[in-house]
Amino acid sequence: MLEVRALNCERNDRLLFRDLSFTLEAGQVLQVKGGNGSGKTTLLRIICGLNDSYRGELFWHGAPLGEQRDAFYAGLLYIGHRVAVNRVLSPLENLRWSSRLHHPADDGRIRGALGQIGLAGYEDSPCYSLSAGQYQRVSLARLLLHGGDLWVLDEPFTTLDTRGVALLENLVGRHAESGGAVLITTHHKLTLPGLRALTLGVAR
Amino acid sequence: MFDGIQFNSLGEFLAMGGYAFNVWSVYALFAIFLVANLALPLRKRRRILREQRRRLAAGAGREEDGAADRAGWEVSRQPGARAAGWEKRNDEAASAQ
Amino acid sequence: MAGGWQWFHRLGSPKWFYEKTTRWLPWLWGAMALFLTVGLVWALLFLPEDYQQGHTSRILVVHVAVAGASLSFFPLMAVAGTVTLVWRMKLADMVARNAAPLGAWFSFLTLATGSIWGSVSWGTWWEWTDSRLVSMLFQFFLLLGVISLRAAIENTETAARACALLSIVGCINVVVIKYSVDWWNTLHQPSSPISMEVGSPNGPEFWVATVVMIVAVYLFLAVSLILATRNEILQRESGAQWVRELALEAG
Amino acid sequence: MSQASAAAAFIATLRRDLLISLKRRNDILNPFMFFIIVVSLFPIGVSPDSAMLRQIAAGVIWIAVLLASMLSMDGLYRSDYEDGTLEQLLLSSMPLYLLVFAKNIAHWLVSGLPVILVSPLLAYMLALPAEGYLTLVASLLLGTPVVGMLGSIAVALTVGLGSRGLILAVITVPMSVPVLIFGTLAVQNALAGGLPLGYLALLGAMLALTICLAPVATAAALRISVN
Repeated sequence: MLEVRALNCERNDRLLFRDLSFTLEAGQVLQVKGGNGSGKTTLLRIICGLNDSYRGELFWHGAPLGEQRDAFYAGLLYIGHRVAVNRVLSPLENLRWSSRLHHPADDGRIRGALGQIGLAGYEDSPCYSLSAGQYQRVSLARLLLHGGDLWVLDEPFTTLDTRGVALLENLVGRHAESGGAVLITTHHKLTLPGLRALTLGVAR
Repeated sequence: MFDGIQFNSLGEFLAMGGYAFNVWSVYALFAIFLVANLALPLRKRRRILREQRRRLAAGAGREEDGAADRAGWEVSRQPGARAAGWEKRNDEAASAQ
Repeated sequence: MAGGWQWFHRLGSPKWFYEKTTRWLPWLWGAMALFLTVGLVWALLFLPEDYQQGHTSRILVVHVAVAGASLSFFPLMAVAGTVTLVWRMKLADMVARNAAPLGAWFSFLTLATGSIWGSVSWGTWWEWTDSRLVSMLFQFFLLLGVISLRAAIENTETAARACALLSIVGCINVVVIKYSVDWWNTLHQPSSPISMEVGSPNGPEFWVATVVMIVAVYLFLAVSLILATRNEILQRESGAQWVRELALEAG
Repeated sequence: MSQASAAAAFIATLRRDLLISLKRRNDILNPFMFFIIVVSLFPIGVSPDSAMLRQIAAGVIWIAVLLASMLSMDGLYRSDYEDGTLEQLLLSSMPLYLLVFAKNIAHWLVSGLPVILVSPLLAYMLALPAEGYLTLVASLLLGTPVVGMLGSIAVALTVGLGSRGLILAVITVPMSVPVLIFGTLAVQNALAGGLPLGYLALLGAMLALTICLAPVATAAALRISVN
């Protein structure tokens, strides 16, 4: 599905990774590991096209990614560590908007997804009144709503409680099983079938 | 060729027909402008090269070390992952709602 | 990513530029010195007294030359900006980065000399009804905007692209400002008793002197910009082997 | 699952931004109050003489509009940048041009339109003759979106900066000069008894040009800033 070939990235004159190559096929989960500053987030942002100070090639379904941005974005679901949830809007209003950018969903489905993610009863309260974990869960509801073949998740576990962690791990597992692919950065120990790990910042 | 000169004396030249201040201030500004924008880059160049030499003398090649050696990476398969690990958690999460 | 353009990148590599300009610079210096000397001597000594403006026409030789060169900065920065945005050429940004302050100096000098000339011809140091000075003032402001944007962004590459975009927008804007100020000006015809019939001295001698001065100023622009760009190259490429060797040689 | 359409994304973005503005009323109200206060300073600072005020009325209102829009624009993309919404905008398969344009329209509706609606009242207080009202409002209707969209480029360029200071104003104000010129000329022309259609047409042309180009530049600027 996604192939990364000979990726080089420099930040502030420091080489983050050299000749990084890997592939991510349907049904696979790849956990990106590495210490702080090893370039995990940078790698994810490069793949998503949010950062273009790199050398190397990216392929999406076998063809160069740069030539089919729209198709790639239609199949991409990215949750950065800034989770794109507006604080003055309610979870429902946030998801109404973001689903229009991906796969339109009616209010019933959105409420259903919010219930599934553990936010039943909070659909209409402004997001600033939610706890940090609940706030993060709003973004996780997008995983249920927006479809997308490739999930790119940057530190999605940071503020979640154990139940939230289990829920997300479950979502990731199910997505892989149904033919999706997941690229995830976390320090959390994942227990998933066929999990692979990419460790950055290894001494050569 | 000096026939073409428009002034009969140095004093006349400096007086500029009564517009000495205007004419000479423009030419003075122009001269300062030219000299400044040529001299300052040249001075900066000398400073840059001097700093570069000092840096080289202080620690020849030290920048090279440490810059690239943590740019490695490895892909590994995690054997420890249980096959149905996530399914069980699914039930837990659902019952916890 | 853009494999087909690699020759272009090589062409625009800082090292290539540095080596080429090392060869060009003596010639440019020489030409600049020649034209500047001829232009200055001509303008100060040989230019006949204008029948209307007397010796103040000598001011105009400098003013017109500097003003003409000032107008080339936004187009220059817009072209460099396009190259930066499309081809990611570092060299283009190094030129653009140094062009902005130099352009601001040029604009300022244009305003200053224009104002000094105006103090004789118009009887006032600043005249809003002269549309050229007014548009130059706004070009000056826009250049200051580019400079302050550059200063505000820490990341070199982000700053390069942001300033590139602003230069392109600014270039379009300068043209629109120029025409709208001209228009505005025609509607605010002088109502004061000061004669605005300025015109430029029309003698052929004046124009020959001015053309020589224009060439001199453009050569100066080139030399100054090249010197500043070479400094930029030395700073940004300070880790490269050829810069180290150069530093040692120069010492 | 139905496919998302560009039109739906456009409308959803417009609605979202309007909703946010509605919930953060102070962000709209403060620039609006600033506008009124600035205008009311002129009679005190310049002269209360209505003959004098009449001459400067159009210019005063236009300048106050420019200043107020600088103030309201500052937050245009800030919260979106901080909470990661901008990243989602860039990663959408929808044309970024449309999404940016939707945000610009929403911003104009909440910051430009109220100012325009209240401008006749302020024009009256500045003793602008009645012939000028219609032209003033028309020129503001055509000119303020241009100012807003030009400002949007500058905001997008500076959105990631910690210390923005007055950089936004330094960049945007000179760029707004043509709009100021034709806006005030139109009113003066109307006061002189002319039919200022020519100036309004020029403002309209500027608006058309800005609609075509400014969101493209803003989109590019957002990509640069998020990078």
